Amino acid sequence: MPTKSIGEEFLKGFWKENPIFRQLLGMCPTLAVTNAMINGLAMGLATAFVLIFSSLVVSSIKKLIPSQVRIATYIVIIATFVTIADRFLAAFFPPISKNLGPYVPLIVVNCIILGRQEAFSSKNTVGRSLIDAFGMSLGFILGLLILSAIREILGFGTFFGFQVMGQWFKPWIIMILPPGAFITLGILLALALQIERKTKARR
Amino acid sequence: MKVKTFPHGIHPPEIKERTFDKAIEVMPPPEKLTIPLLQHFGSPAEPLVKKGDEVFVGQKIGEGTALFSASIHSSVSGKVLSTDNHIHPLGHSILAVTIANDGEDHLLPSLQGTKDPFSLTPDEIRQRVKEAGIVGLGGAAFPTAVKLSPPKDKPVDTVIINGCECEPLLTADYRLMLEHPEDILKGAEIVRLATGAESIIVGIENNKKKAFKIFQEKAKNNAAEVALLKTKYPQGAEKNLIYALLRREVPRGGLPFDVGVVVQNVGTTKAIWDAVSQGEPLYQRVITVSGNGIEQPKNVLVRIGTPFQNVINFCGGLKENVNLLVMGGPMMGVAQWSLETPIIKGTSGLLAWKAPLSYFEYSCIRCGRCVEHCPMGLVPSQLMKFVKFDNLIEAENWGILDCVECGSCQYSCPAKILLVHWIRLGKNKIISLRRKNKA
Amino acid sequence: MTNKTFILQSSPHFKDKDSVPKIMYAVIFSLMPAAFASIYFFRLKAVVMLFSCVVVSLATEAIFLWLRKKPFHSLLDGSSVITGLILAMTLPPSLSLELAVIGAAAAIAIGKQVFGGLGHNIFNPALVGRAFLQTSFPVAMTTWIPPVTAKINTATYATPLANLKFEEAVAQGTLTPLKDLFWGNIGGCLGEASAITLLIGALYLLFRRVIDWRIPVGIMVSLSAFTGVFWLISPEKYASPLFHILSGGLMIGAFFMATDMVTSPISPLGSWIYALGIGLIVGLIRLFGGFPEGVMYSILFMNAFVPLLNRYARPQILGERSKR
Amino acid sequence: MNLSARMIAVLTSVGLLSGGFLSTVGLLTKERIALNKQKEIEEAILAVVPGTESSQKLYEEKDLSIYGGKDEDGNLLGFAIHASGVGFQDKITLMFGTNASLTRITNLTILDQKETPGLGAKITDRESFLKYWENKDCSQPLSLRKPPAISPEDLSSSEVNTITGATISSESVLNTVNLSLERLKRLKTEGKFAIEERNAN
Repeated sequence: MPTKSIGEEFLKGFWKENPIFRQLLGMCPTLAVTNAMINGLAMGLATAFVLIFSSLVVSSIKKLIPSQVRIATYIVIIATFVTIADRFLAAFFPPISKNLGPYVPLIVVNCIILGRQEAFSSKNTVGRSLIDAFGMSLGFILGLLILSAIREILGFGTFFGFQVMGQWFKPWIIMILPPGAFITLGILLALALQIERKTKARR
Repeated sequence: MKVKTFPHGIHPPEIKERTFDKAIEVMPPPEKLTIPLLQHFGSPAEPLVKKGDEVFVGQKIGEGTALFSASIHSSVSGKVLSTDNHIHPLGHSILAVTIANDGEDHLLPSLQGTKDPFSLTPDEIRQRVKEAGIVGLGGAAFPTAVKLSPPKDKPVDTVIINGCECEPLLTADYRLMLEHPEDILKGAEIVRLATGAESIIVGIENNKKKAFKIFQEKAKNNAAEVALLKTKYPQGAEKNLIYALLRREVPRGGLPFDVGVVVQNVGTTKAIWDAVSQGEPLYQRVITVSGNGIEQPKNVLVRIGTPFQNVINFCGGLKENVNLLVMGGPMMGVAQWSLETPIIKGTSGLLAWKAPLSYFEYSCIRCGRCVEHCPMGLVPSQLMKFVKFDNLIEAENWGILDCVECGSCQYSCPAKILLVHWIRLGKNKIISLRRKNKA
Repeated sequence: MTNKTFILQSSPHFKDKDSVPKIMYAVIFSLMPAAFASIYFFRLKAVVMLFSCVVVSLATEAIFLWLRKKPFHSLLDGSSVITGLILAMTLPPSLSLELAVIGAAAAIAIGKQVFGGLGHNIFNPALVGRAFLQTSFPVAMTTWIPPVTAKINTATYATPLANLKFEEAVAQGTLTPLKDLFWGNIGGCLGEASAITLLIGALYLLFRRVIDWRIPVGIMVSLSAFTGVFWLISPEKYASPLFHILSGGLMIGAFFMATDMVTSPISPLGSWIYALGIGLIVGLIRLFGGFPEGVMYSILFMNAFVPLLNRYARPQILGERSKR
Repeated sequence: MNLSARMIAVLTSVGLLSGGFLSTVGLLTKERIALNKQKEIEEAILAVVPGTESSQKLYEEKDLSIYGGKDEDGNLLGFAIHASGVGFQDKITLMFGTNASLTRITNLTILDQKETPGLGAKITDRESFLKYWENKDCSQPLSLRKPPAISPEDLSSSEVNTITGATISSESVLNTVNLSLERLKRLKTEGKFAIEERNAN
């Protein structure tokens, strides 16, 4: 049944099925926490953790779950891992946990995770599901990092907290506010679409 | 005197002075004419003659059998050369009768008038009007006999005689009003008798003061009211005219009958009088030949079927740089591409000038001028967008079918968008879709 | 005369002389008195600001037209000049030039071109640019200097409205006199310096029928009504409606920004609702909001309703107006 | 096994497993999370009442908690007041310290705020705002200097500086401080918390 090679399965999350730029999934954390790269990275890692472990669990017990209650089961599984991630961050990285605020618990409703369970893990082997989850997670982290890099550089003049813009630079505060998130995401989506069109035309 | 008018509308340059004071000249019929068998709103007439037949002036050569149809008559005496498809002013090719003029102008002997036209019954009047093949001469060419038959449940109380001639350049109706006011008023009386109406109102725009004075004078004997209207386009559009004069609104998709009104153009009214009193069918009409591309602008009485070329030659020919030839007025007239095309009953003017080849079309800046000027209260810019994106359902909801294509929106559009063109396209699409659904 | 060729076109065959560029240049022309007033009050700084905003607007427009492979006609239609001009006139004279440049680029790029260029934008581009700057550089956008002609020697200076809002100017009796508001000589954005020059330009536009008279009238009526009620109740606490009309960006907003054809409703009823809404929100923000001035946000806010107004406040079709 | 039984079985077991798992995780992290919170407060107290070795919660009500800071001998150094008030956007939570006689504000820190970045959010910035709060006379309510003074020397001992363009945020900090000080003074005169006695112990 699987038509893709292992490599393709892994790489699709980076571009072809990138959750942010191609599937427009997980917009809530994407827009909310990308005002600094450290937040973006933390959110990406937390999501990755939840996605990978949920995929692992779901794909290994997929035969047991009756299809009528599959969504409920997935949500319980996802919620479990989300709570673990949330508690872990609160216990060991309190400043990040404070910055991310309610968005860590909100990973429960992140469409990427439920979407992958429904679309992939429930139909594929454990191995493939893990590869898929890793690819998707890395794609998501990549997207968050691109977005937060642009916003942090323009909004604070820093890159991962290091000053990169000179003294002359006046930070664009709008970039770390919600409008900045929408504007940046919009421009990135337009660029992604343009690149996709170009590559398609070349093919 | 209070000047009546309707809301919205535009005031384009009038440019009527070229032919304003030129009396109607009778143009001798040409050697060969082509009379199309469709010169009205509705189905084409059935040909009654064939190649080689001898015909008289006023002889019926096409029979209008359908309800929305009108008979066609020969406008010269002579020999039928062919009945074949020929260029029609409205674009497509239509069956037409070509007649070689023998120069004798033999009138059909059987044509006869009525001694006392006012004693005729409504049915007799309608019969005579139908026989004479009269259609609305304002431009729409709606069969007049139909217009004279109000349905039983919609009694008519007012006859409006439309002397607005709101299109720029055109003066044919004005000259007719100056030169034949009595015939027009008598014709109006006939219309009143035929429809059973109580009153007659003649509406004249206030740039035609002279005609207004004459009518006021003459109307004293006829008990017709003469009303002065503001010079504004489209004052002569049926629904707007009714609103201006009577403050009555013709319901959407309705006819003037719905508000108890019949509107007749002055030219049509005169034709009705001629048909009823002399038995003369509609085989000639007055047109304005004007525009700065015409050497000698004139008001001309021409025979139906005369090719444009002959009419223009009669008016001194075209100037060198002319590139636009329009049948009708500049606002609603149809651009023509051939000088072979014949004059038809609905031709109110023949205009020629040099037009710019094209305008740069900007995107709509939503200035709202089309909305401000639309006499029907539509939103032309939005209709244009709906048609452009093929959203015909919305276009219909927004009243695209109520558009009378007067051109006020496109005239006033600063972005030079072809609004009327898009609306026309949308209307055609909707109507053909409806036909398809019915079939 | 044989074989003459004619062009075929659909009716009408007449066209009004007015065109999009003519309308746009009329607006530019009408902004000139206010532009010269700002140059008089703020000297070289105003010249530099006006000039650079216009140039950057044009340049951004050109770049986008080139990227989108569109004809360069719309560069010459004057609309981007207006955007640059109006943006410059809504900026504080103390603003540094590079921020003005960012604002002008943002105005054209995210205010106009991302929507598809002239005629397709939802929000007034100049105001989008200004909102971008206001959010990005709030301090720079709220630091005012007095005009050169006013002989005041302070580094910072409160606008009449900031004075009213934060200094309890009515109670203190330090409210800016109406005379100064009307003739000029007050602190504020470049284009807010003098009401009379804006009025002259606006009268020209009204006379040329470029702008819809309903919009400025509606804004002023609803703002006067709203602020008037509070003024009548306690004149020792609130400023008079006339003060509100003459101060801040209301004049330039009501005559030149709210009336932007693209982002204002097309039907008369829609224009009334739109204008009354703007006036009301300006009043609300000025009296009870966190900012001293609310013209920009209220216009942007009502801009968002224009598509709805165009749909639901459209004129009645002849035949529906009255039932016989 | 029929379908509904299987559904119940699967959901129950998944629920039970995850419940068990979570309670373990909760137990493991609970202590640490509480400790983090404690540490945050303690650090803040140390910042506003310098020299504190141990602290004690003396009073608590909605939006106001009062801590006493003591040196190693148990002498009361001052109070640390943890208070919240309405800012421009959302609640501002701050902590400020006073001396033991409640006549002098030693320091101020902002713990939590959602003010406009770059504008109101400058209340967390020591250079542009907080440094103007160090060592202020608070026997009378403090007042705000408008327009802001250029250097701290220009301010009188009971005046604090405004942030340019963020009058509302500055004002709300001032109000929170003034209100909680007033409350604290009243509580003290009413003898709602007997520091001296505890001190004696």
